[in-house]
Amino acid sequence: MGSFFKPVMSPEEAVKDIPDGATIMVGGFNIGGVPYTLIEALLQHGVKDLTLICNDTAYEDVGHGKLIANGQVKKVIASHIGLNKVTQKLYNEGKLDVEFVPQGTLAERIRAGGFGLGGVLTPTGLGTLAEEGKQVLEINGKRYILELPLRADFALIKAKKADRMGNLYYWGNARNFNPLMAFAADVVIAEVEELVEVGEIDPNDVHTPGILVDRIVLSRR
Amino acid sequence: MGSFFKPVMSPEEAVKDIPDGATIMVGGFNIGGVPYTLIEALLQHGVKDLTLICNDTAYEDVGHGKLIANGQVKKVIASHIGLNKVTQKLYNEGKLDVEFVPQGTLAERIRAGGFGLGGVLTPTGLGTLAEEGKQVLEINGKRYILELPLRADFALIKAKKADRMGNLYYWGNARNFNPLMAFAADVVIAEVEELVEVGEIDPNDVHTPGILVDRIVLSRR
Amino acid sequence: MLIGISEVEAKVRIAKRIAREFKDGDVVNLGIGIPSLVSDYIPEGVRVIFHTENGMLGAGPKAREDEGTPDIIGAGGVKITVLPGGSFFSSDISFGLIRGGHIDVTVLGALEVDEEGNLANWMIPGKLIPGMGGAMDLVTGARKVFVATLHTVKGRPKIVKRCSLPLTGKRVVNKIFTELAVFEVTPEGLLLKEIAPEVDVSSLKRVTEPDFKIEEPLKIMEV
Amino acid sequence: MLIGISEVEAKVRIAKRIAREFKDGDVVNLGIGIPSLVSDYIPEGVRVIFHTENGMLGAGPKAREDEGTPDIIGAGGVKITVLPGGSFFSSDISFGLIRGGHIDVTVLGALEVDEEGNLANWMIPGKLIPGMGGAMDLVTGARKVFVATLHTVKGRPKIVKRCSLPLTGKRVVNKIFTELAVFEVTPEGLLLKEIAPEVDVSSLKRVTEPDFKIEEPLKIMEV
Repeated sequence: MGSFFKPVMSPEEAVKDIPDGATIMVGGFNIGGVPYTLIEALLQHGVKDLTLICNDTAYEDVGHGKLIANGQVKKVIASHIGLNKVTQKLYNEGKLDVEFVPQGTLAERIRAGGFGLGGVLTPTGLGTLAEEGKQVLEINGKRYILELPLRADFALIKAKKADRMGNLYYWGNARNFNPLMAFAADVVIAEVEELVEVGEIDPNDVHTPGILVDRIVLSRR
Repeated sequence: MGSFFKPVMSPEEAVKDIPDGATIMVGGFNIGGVPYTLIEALLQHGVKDLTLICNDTAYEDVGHGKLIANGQVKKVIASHIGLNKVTQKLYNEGKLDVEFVPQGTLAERIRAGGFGLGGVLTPTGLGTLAEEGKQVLEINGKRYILELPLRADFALIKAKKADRMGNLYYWGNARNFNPLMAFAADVVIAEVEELVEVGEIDPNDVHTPGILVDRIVLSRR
Repeated sequence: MLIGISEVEAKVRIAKRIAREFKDGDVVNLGIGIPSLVSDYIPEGVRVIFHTENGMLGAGPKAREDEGTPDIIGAGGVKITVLPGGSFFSSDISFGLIRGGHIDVTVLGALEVDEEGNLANWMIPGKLIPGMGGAMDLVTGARKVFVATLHTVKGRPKIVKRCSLPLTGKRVVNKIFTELAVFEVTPEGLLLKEIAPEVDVSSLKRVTEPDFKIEEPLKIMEV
Repeated sequence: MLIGISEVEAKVRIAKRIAREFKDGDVVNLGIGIPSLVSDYIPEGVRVIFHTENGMLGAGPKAREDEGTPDIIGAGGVKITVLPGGSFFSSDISFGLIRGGHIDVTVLGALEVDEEGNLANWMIPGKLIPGMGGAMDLVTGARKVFVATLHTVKGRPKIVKRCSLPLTGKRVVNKIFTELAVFEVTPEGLLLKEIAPEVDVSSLKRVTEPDFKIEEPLKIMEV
């Protein structure tokens, strides 16, 4: 799957092979757990026509919200866009495709994509627009929407610490979608605040096993 | 859902309302993460006709394997019974019902039961006996078995530490099924080696939030 | 406002009233808007455990300006604190708690709420489209769903016969709290449980679209 | 034994041969029986990360008698150690790693394995019924599935034309390692890749039920 130790790269180097049209997952919820440094590198990089899978599109001038404001995104799959005025504007103007996914369903769809499961059966969204166009199964007398797995070409995630084997430790509720996305992309790029030696993160405290991580980048802020 | 602090009980007190015919989940894998003290109390209690959901039936003279040897179990839902000679014998004689579930499917079924999901869509078991009698869905050109959620009346789980609010901390690979079962039963009884004050377990290190735990019991060994 | 209190006062009244609904040990998720005020008014002696859907139990008050971190935020993005006995977890676990019925109460705002307990609070087509965030999971999974809303906005009732906006959830609301009244949603429609001291039933009917039954004896809302 | 080595020597030979298959950084799950021996023979300089399905990466050697704990065990129940850089996790995560394709290789034993890559190793109806444990997930999810088996047991070939026992997985096996040979399972059936120095192809055919193709040039197995 990869090397024993994971390469520590500059943000520019880490994102440079993300091609136009790629599907990327970006960790975070509002201002927490967002890989800000990787996003800045993507803005510099200028890659276009991205499909962006994220909980929310942050703010037009914060985090991955900037990618939308910068015209680099053609489609968003998210649970919330309300704080990014540009996302809302472009969507209302028909210039940006937005697939709204209930937040818990989004988490499970990403997990299913990374866990080799065929889909998610959830009661969330029954009787709403979230049900439209989807298969509904009746199981033991209750109805569940079949939601499909999500995967990405690249996942850009953020943790507090990494060791050289790529083991990640998160802190606070900045954990959110990051550990799920680490399972669900072909290439996983982890931005971390601190790089420690192998053995410094207690095996009991590893939230994302290093075997899932392909590249490590240190946060610039 | 319960009180702010969780009652600390004797093992006998904690299991005494488990009635004949109850479905119970028991945490553990082989010798690790098994709530031995609670099992001893159940043996004393003498409750009968249990349906036992567990990864494996341990050994005939170890842990919940003893419940089978003691004739207290009518049905087992497990991935492995090979180390408990009594389970194998009773099953071969038609005196014990055993539902075999692939281990990863068992984990997901318990999780689905506790997470409010309608089922699990897994490729595991396709083309084997594990597929028999089950609905198979074709999704994006691949086939997946629909496996149903599992829930129990009581979950007997084992952790390293608890605080008085029921927050649990596991250690090593004794974690296994325990955190999943904590979501999937009406009454969750946690056996722990150590009881600490609220605040002593770092919020970042809580593996099972206390709101899922109903009763705390200290290990006797 | 119908009763001569400011919008802020009305919101605080609603938050205070809802805050008195909880039992010691209840696990509660608060939405943004009026619901986010509720935590300031929990009565002494009642220990409520607040859940935030981004992955936390034991959410505490707002962090001090110099102490906050983006690593601990509320669902609205405000830097908050964690109380002793709290916990952090990933989003799948957070919504496992929600969908699996492990949260006692969620309090949510409304664009519209109707007599069947339908709730619309995530989009106005072509205009305001924030998205559902965690709200669809919350109304589906929480054991009780409370709606906190001003009774009217620009003179128009928020409690309607049938929601016209896209729904967040169908037949999911248990109670509705406004500055004027407390309603329970029953299989037969709305039941008025409490009325504000400043209004009578007939004036309440004028600002409430659907008919409602009245509990006897009708309680006067503590304000 | 066909070639005058003991059963133990045969098993060690298989384990050693498989141990040479791995690349530095490979993530490997070993089943019980012969597979469990493989970790003792990993060549110097190749750092394999061992996964145990009960919830661990970085599984190390057996614990010393006085140091082991039931809190860190291998899939067979033996008290083991954890290496620096290892991690512990719950069973759903462990099988997410397996089913999701994050494990490079699994090595499993066999009751029967056939030319289509079908594997039977979890039950003999009415007799031995251990259950599938994690094996069905492993053969479904691991990127490569290796079977480690004695070539014959009581004179009967373990590699058969078609498995007669209940399957663990259908068309899942990539390679078969015995003390006599290494086969690859291809869409056209078995391909002999290596042969033990003590045997020739015609004697190998006598103890192998299905026909097989022979790779040219045929390698002599390093023993």
